[in-house]
Amino acid sequence: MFENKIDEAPLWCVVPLVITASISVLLFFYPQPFLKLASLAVQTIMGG
Amino acid sequence: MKILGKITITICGLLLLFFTSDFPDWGDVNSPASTHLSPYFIEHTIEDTAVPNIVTSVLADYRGYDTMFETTVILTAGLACFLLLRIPRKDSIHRYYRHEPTGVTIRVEGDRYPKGSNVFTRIDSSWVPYDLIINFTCRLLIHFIQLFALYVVAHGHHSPGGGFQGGVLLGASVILFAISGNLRAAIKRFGEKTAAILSSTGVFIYAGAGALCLFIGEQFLNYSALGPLLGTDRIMARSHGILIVEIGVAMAVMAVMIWIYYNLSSAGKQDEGL
Amino acid sequence: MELFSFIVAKADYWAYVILMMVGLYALIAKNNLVKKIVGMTIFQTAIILFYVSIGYKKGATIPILHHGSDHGGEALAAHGAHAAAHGTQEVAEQAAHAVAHAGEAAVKAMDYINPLPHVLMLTAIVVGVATLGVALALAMKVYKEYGTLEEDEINQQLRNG
Amino acid sequence: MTSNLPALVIIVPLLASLVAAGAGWFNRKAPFYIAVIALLISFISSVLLLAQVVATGVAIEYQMAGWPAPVGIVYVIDHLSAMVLVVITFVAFVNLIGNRQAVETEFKNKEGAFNALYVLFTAGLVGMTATGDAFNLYVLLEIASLSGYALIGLGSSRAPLATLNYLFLGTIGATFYLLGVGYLYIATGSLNMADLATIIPSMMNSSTILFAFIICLTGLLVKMAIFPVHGWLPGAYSESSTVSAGLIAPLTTKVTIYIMVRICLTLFTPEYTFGYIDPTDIMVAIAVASIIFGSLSALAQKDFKRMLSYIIIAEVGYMVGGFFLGNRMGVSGAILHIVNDAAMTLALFMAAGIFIWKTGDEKQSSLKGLYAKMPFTMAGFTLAALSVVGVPPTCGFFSKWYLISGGIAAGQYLFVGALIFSSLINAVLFFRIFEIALFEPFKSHHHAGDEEDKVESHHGETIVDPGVIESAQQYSGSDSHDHGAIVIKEPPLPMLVPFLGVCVLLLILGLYSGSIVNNIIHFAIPAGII
Amino acid sequence: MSMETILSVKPLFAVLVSLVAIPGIVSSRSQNIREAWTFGAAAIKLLLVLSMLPLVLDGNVLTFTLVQVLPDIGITFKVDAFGLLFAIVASSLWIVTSIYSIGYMRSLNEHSQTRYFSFFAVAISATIGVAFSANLLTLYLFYEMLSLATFPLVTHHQDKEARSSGRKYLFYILGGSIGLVLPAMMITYHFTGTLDFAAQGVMAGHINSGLALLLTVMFLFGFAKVGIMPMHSWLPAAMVAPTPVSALLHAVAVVKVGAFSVVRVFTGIVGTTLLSDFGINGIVCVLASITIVVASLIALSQDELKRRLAFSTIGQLSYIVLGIALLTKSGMTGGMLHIAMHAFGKITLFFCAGAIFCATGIKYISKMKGIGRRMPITMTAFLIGSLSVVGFPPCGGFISKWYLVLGTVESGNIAFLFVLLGSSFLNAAYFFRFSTMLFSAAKRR
Repeated sequence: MFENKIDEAPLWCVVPLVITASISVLLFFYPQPFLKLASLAVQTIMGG
Repeated sequence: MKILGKITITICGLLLLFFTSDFPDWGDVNSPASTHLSPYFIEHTIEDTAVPNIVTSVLADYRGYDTMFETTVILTAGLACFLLLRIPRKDSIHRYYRHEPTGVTIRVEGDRYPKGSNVFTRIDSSWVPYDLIINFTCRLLIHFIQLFALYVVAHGHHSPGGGFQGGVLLGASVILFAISGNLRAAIKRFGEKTAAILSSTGVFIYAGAGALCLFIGEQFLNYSALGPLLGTDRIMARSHGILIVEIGVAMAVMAVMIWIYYNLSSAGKQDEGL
Repeated sequence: MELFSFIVAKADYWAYVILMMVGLYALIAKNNLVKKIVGMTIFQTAIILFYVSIGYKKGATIPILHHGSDHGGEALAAHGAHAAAHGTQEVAEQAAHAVAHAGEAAVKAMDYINPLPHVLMLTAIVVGVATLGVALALAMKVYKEYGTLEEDEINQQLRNG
Repeated sequence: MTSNLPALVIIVPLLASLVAAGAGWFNRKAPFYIAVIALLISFISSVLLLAQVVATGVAIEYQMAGWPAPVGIVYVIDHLSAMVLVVITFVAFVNLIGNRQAVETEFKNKEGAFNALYVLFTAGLVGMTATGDAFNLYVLLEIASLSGYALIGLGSSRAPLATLNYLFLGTIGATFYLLGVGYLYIATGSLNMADLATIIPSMMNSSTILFAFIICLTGLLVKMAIFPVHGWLPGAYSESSTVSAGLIAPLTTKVTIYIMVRICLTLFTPEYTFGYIDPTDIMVAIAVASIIFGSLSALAQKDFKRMLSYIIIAEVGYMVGGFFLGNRMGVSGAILHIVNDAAMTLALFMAAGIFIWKTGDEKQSSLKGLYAKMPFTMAGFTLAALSVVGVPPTCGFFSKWYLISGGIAAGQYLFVGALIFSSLINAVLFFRIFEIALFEPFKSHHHAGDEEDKVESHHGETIVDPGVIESAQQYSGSDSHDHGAIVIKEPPLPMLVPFLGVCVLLLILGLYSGSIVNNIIHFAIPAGII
Repeated sequence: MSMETILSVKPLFAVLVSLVAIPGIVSSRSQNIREAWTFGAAAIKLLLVLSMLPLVLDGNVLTFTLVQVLPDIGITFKVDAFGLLFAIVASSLWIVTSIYSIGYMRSLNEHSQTRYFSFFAVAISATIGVAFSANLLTLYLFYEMLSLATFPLVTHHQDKEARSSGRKYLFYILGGSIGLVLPAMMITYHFTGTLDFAAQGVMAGHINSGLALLLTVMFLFGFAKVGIMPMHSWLPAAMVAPTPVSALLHAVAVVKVGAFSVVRVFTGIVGTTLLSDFGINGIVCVLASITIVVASLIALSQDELKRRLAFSTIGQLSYIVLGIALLTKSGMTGGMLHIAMHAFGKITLFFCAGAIFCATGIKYISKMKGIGRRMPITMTAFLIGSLSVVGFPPCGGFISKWYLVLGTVESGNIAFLFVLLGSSFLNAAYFFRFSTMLFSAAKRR
């Protein structure tokens, strides 16, 4: 049913795909911004 | 629906009867109503307004504001009947004619009948009786009624009477003319337009007099402000103010009564009355 | 006996209650629109009767200050009116002052019935007439629309209209 | 001149209505402009009054005909009445401007009478709000009712019958009120409210005063169409012409509630109403019944204006229940709701006017595709609908806030439940309309190259007004494919601008409800209520 | 770390910037100008939010009162660490989603796109409004605004099916918010006198245990957007919307707002101490875990790709609720982190689903055999996304799940640890069984 040729989705669709996928991988290696925020929030809630 | 009505009525009735237990006795001289406010009116009327008839003075001066809106209520009724009933266009109407010699009444669709002939006279509705006697006596009586009505209006200060009663009498005289004769004759003498304009000018006299006192500087409807205008002192000015106002009321009541009669009797077509 | 005297003392007020109930019943339960209108008028008249009955005082006359009772007053009043007609300032002043003085001594509240309810009821009568006029106008329009004044026939027409 | 402001507020409309009634016979255009100018003057003077009262903080007393309080008739304008004055004159003014075209078409050569009655109705309401005399209030109540009957009577074919029922019930209500004033008079001998307020505490346990309270209240409840006696309202408001419904619907019930507040607080002092009689449980039960009945029957209506009338009955339940909670939150919620509900009902009835102008009939089902055809009107309508439902930024939410917190404070959880229930029902009501208006009949989705559900794109009948195919701005210019031209057909500007103004007002009222409560309603409620 | 509050109007601008863009979007002549408006607004919004990051990072809080609406409650904004975290996620993903929706809308040439983009802008401003709200009233205001803004988006296709799912969407969300949250808010206000989010919660000392439990449950089910089990069925029904909308709904805005509000209420209003003293958190944990397990099971059986993703989102959201309800330091950090991680992971999966639909129009997984060969980039992104959602090392999801596991261990009751691990296993099942199929050889036939 499918011939084996590449027919990707339109460019505008694929670009955001790639961005978000790379961000989620990036977050694994550099979680500092969110981690720092989360721990700061927890600190105010639980710490008090 | 009827049983529900009966039940509510009996309950209301019993409640009302029970609650009369706390009333002062009939005609009791020192009941709260006769001791709290009314002695002031009785004792101070002459001194304040120089009007012997206390009811007229309270009506037009102490509580003059109430009476102004009372007259406005009448005007509202006149405007309401006009708005609801008046049909501007004359659609196809039937006409009643009576053959004079024989007294037979015939109904003609549209107005095909020759106008000129004197054998047939136009009448308002099929049951109008042969009324030479009524016609003549009414024509005679109406003048005296109107004369007496003017007396009632003018002597509101000294005798029971005043704007409303005089106005109704004047209105009744014109309505009597319309009933005894036919509506078109009455409309010819006292047209719908004059009735409408007179009714709003009557109330305008009342409210205008009040507004005049406002412009002169006193509170609204404070007739003593008209003193310098009428060339009298403050107390007599009140009495004259009341008279002016009574005239306005009479005019308004007369015009509205007639206006309502014109609309009601002919269901808005103002063509064939009762 | 105490009950009987109680009833007698208050019996006069019962007249307005009965009249009001008749009016209210007609207004609620009657089928014909014009009968409802008549019921409404009776209902309003009952209130007028109630108000006027408040104002009654035993042995009091109508609230018009009789000129006869204080003779001087009447002459002065006529004189005052006469002077006002001429518009002469100081004569009218003097007359009005005299009248006021005379009035003070003669008028006692006991002699005259309470004028206030009568004034109020003038208004209520006028309101009753106005409402009656509008109600009749509306009834006429209903009759022109449905050809009948009976409420159940009208509802019948509405249901299958 | 400013000392005569209270007189100006009422006298200018009265004189203008007389001139308009007369002018109607000479020139057909003049009455409308006379009425508009009069209402504008009255509005401005009532705003000045409110400013003066709020600034000085003390009530203004104006003695008619120069006679002091118990003898003559006195106008007392305190915070509460000044605020309601502004609401009345604003609603009357905006409704008249917004419907100039409708007035010309529906009241062909009776403009003089119509405009006069319109202004008289407003004058009656203004007088009722400002008066300090119980009997004078009855006379003005009759003026407002009579002109109301006339304005409503001229409408669709069923209008006369509906108005006759309204007249009968209205007269019963007004006469009961008169009887109540009579009982007060026979027991105390005075008619002035302030005077009565000083006498009543001394004769607390007299049965006449108690019965006067009951009969007065019953009369007012009949006039404001609370649940058991609401029969006249739906017929009267939905059969009448939209102009008169736009004037009468937002005002009559609200001003009658104002009178109830005035009587219960100023005439029968709070110690008497809430201390001696304490009618909280009965009245809140009636209010709950009214809310639930109003909301449920609104759900069953097909006709748009009839649905709005049932919503009004529910709103009356809000206010009556809120007031009789007896605590400060509930009473200020009821008073705030007078202002909010008047604005909301005005917006909805003006929207109804525009819908009828657009679709020609009053059925809800005929509102198809209105979002595309007139986006601005529908945006305004959505705002008004959200306000009725009670969504935060709009004013409806905040009066519900006070009512619910008052209900919780007073422990009336049934009332709180009824409020929540009616908000949900309102949400269903209006979203049903949004659905109809959003989903055009000819809309169908194209699946590009999708094998499974090959929905062929049927164009169906493109509903475009045959009479109105002019080169209006192509709304969906930016739409990639056209599926029938969506022609923008907004109502004429004089009809649209006032409507949008009122809808924006709903937002402003919402945001500033806090300041309204703090510096107006707070002073309006006597100290007797904690 | 100075802890003072700075008065600045930035949060208000952040909320308003997309609303200001709407007149521009509506009145733009051509599509490109309209898109330019959207991008401009999105960029400004992100910059505004990021500009507040350094301030918040060193501990201070920005507040701004718009108007004092009620005696002691106003529409006030407060930017604290947790609010900023969610705002950054929302605004960054808005840019990405607008790019994506341009591509998606133009390729399928959808109708009335202007309406789509304007309501899109309203939805995002409402989301940021929820993120920055200082008290429960402001949060409720923007929560309602979001529900109403997303209704036209969900029912974008305006056909029969969209209509019924729109009705269901509103029934659950508006019903929940008016029916449950409003009374609960009022009762709290009545007893405690204030609705501001305080560090230790407002209820302590004012409300007895029975009422606190009732209120907590009302809040939990009232915020129907968090999709706790009985109130979840609007989510799969909303799949009828175009994919960028369901991406926005399920990753960025709607569901996360639900989770965010629940967390805000639990920590700010009910207060952690009250939760633990009255043992309410146990009940919440149980509810959350039931949702996790049941949602993961149903996800297995779904054939339509978007419905499977929807049910997986319901499960993932309950992770956040579970993380918070554990009331342990790392559990809460894990819950908060999961908001961000899950957002990026899940939005990737939805973009892939949309891309597949754009390119081939296939919706059902059973028909996607061997699609990996035809769309390699999309499929690799899909793989990364699913790794992140399941929580495997190379992707961000692992970190938040790691903290969640730590949290369950710290809290001591192991049952929730099993729930976590079991559900991760279920997630792995329904993702990888599916992805292996993608890359297998094309069908012989």
